[in-house]
Order: sequence, then structure tokens, then C-alpha cells
Amino acid sequence: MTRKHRLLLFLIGAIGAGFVYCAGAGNMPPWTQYRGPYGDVIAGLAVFQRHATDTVNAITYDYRGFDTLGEEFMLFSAVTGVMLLLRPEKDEKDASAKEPRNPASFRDRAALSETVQVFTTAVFGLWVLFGIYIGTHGQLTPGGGFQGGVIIAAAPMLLYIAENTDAFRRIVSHPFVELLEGFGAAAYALIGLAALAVGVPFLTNILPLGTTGNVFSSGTIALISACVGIEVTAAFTLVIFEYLREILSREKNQED
Amino acid sequence: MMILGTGLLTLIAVSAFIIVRTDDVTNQLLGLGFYGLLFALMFFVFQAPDVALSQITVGAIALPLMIMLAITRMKHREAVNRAGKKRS
Amino acid sequence: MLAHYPYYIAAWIFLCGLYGIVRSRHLVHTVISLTILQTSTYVLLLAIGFRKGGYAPIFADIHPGVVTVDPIVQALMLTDVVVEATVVALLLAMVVKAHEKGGTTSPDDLRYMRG
Amino acid sequence: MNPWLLTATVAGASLIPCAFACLRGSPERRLVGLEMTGIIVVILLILLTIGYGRLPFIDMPLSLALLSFGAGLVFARFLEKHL
Repeated sequence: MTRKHRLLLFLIGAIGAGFVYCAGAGNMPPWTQYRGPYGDVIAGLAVFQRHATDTVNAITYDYRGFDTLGEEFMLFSAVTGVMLLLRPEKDEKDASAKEPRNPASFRDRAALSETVQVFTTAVFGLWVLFGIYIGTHGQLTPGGGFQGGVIIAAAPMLLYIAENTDAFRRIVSHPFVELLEGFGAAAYALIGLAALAVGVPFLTNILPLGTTGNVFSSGTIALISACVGIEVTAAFTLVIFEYLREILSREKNQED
Repeated sequence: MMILGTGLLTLIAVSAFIIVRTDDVTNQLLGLGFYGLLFALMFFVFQAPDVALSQITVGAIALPLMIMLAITRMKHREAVNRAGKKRS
Repeated sequence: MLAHYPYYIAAWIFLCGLYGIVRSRHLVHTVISLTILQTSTYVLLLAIGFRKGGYAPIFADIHPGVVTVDPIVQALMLTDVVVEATVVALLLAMVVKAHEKGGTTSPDDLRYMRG
Repeated sequence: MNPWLLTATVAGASLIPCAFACLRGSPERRLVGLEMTGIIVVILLILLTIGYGRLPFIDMPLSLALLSFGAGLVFARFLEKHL
């Protein structure tokens, strides 16, 4: 099958599918009018039942907590897959060790302005702090573990572009990161199991709910959100390190 | 508000087509960053700030970053292979 | 037409992503097209849960009981965003590996993988 | 419709030139467009936050301002060095 045939086949299918879809969508209720009862029920109840002001996070980490557990393990297994696929193979490791330096393959290292260096180092701390803030206030305002985790995990890239490669390598390749990834995933499941130990169904909110609007409120929602944050931070840090591993070792060779 | 929202939806539709038509991967990657920002704004306009925040972190930062690292690694590998061939 | 505008946009984005996958010459291009395809679900879910004049379902500064948009589809979208990121991470690792093993990034040249 | 939302609607039109910068031309040009989009979206988010009267949402423009600054630096550096 050549490209032309493939595109032609796609065009026929797309026109057909688009026509059927549009005919069906024309019978939907207009999009500015929401009709389902469930959203209204939960929006009215969540604040009183769970003492969390952010209903979306209350649903994600409590009402639909089991789905999020599955999603968490999906992230875990995806990162495991990335690490398995991108791990250095044995012969490759030897080859890169023997390989002589070859500066031509890298573009000449462009000079880095001092402003960038100072700014990125200054912003690094601010960035991590902001990630922690977003991650721990998920039950009150928009935010939550996932968003905070991604922000924290992207922070070491600032050190990398500031040519502070040693610090970057020390943070990213620390064995603690892998431990944290496993810990985050396991802690979520353990919180669920703790409910079983007390004698109530899996992932029931067993902790005291606290005052609405307080940071230490909403029981297990805040705790699960923090666990997800730890897991996501570690997972994305690992992914970044796996992608950059070769380039890092090569840069090190050139420096020596 | 509906005017801004509808306009954003149209802009999203147009840019989706343009990004898909772009052949160079680096160019496409930067277009994807723009697309993610548009989505973040659209979520906010349509009263979904939680999703907007995760779209800001994922669509505008994490996805382009991961794709960029993958492209970098592939280009790097090609450069190494070329250098190896030249030597032998 | 305007009453169902986002539904049509969702279909358009879906078909655009599919078109990108069909015409791609580079595996990373395929992955980017897949992410664009996936964003069509956001538009669809957003359109289902939206209500004109509804508030965002966060009660940090408003009283419970006011009319809000549907928080359930927003939670679904949140999951969708996360899943998109993980899927892209895994697919890109596969692309990088295929490039290392086969020396090519074109989906048409992956015939050596045939059983 | 209060003045803030009206301003946001009008200012939203400035995303169209950003699309022209971001979706055509060389990577450098696109990066400039991306940075510009980041700034405009931050301003729009602030306008919308005030217009809706929901001040807790100020987290969103704050995080985008911080993140688009860092992401712009990272993209620029990688384009310069590797791509």
C-alpha cells in the first residue's frame, strides 16, 4: 500500500465517520446546558461530606480513588517500561568507554551568559517551593499532587541548562529517587489497605476530617495527594534522567 | 465569555491542523507548546481551573520537554554513529 | 450549528490527529499527532459538563449550593491529562529504542520488526 | 459582562498574531512566538480571575508565569546546543 492509497483510504473513512458523527452530535442537548444530575449532587455534597473545598480533587482522590490508584500504577509501570527500554546495554557501555573524544559531534559549546546562570539558580529554589505549595494545597484551591509533582520534577532541568551539570547529575541519579517512586505508589495502596484494617471498605476516608478551609483538613485526600506528588516527582525525574543519560556521560567524557 | 471561548475553540481547530501538517519535528514541538497553552486558557475560560493547571504543567512544560529530550537523544545517537563510521 | 459547536470541533481535532498519524514520515511526528488526537476528548468532555453561567466547582470562596459546572467530567479530564503524559513517555522510549536498533525514524521502514 | 472580562475578550484577539509566529517559520521564530504567547496568556488569566471574582485562581497565572520563564530558557538552551 503506497502513501497515496493510504491517504485516499483515510479520506473516505474520515468523510464517512465525520458525517455519521455530525448527524449524531446534532441530536445532543446544546452544550451550554448541562443536564446530568450527578455533577450537581456531588458539587452540593462534597464540601460537607469530605471537608474539601476543591470538589474536583475530592472526586479524583476520594470518590473515584480506586480509578486514581489504577492510574497511579499505570504511571509506575510506564516509568518502569521507560527505564527498561532505555537502560544502557552491556556492549554499549563498553563501546562508549572506549570511544575517543570527538568534539566535532557536539556543536561548539555556546557561551552561557552569567545572567542566565544566576537567574536559573535563583529560580530553582523558588520553583521547588512553588511545586510544594501547589502539591500540598490541592484540597483547598486548584492544584494537587500531580501538578506539584510535575513542577518539582522539571526543576533540575534549570540546573542542567545553567551548566551546573554536577549538581544536576547528583540530584537526578540519586538512588533515593527510585526509592521514592516505589514509596509513593506503595503508600497510596497502603492508605487504602489501612481502611480495610479498621474494618471499612477499601480507600474509605478514615482520618479525622478537620476544619473546612484548613490545610490539614479533608482526611485522606490531602495525604493521598501528597503520595501522588512524591510518586510523580520521582517518576518524571527518572524519565528525564533516562533520556539524558547518554548525553550526560558523553559530556563528562569531554570534560575529562 | 462565550465569544472568547468560541474564538479559542476555532483557533485550536486551526492550529491542530497546521501542527499536524508540519513535517519538521522541532518545529512541530514548539507548535505543540503553543497548542497546550491555548488549551490551558480554554479550560480556564470554561470554568475548569483544576484541569487548566494540569494542562499548564503537562501540555506546556512536561510534554514538549520529554519530546525534546527524545529528539535530542536521537540526534545525538546519529552524530555518534556518523563519527564512528568516519573513523573506521 | 452554534449549539453543538464544541462537538464538531472535537470531531475535527480527532480527524486531524488521525490524518497526522496516516501521513507521518517520522515516528516522533506520529506521537505528537497522537497527543493532538487525544486532546479531542478534552473538548468533548468539557462540552458535556459545561453550563452557561455556572461557577467553577471550587468552594474556597463561594458558598456550596450555587450553580456550578459538572466536577465529575473535570476529574475525568484530569485523569486523561495524566494518562496522556505517561503514554507519551512510554511511546517516546519505544521510538528512541527503535531508532537505536533500526537506525530509522520512518514508520514505513519498520519492516524489520515483522515476525 | 464586566470590564475585566470585556478586556480579556478583546485582548484574546492578540493570540492570532502569536499563532502566526508560532506555527510558521524557523524554530527561533517559533520560540519567540511561544514566549509571547506565554506572556499574553498570563495577562488573560489574570484578567479572567479578577473578572470572575474568584481570587484563589490567581495560582494559575502565577504558576504559568514561573513555568513559562523556565521553559523558555530550557527550550532556548536546547535549541542552541543540541538541536
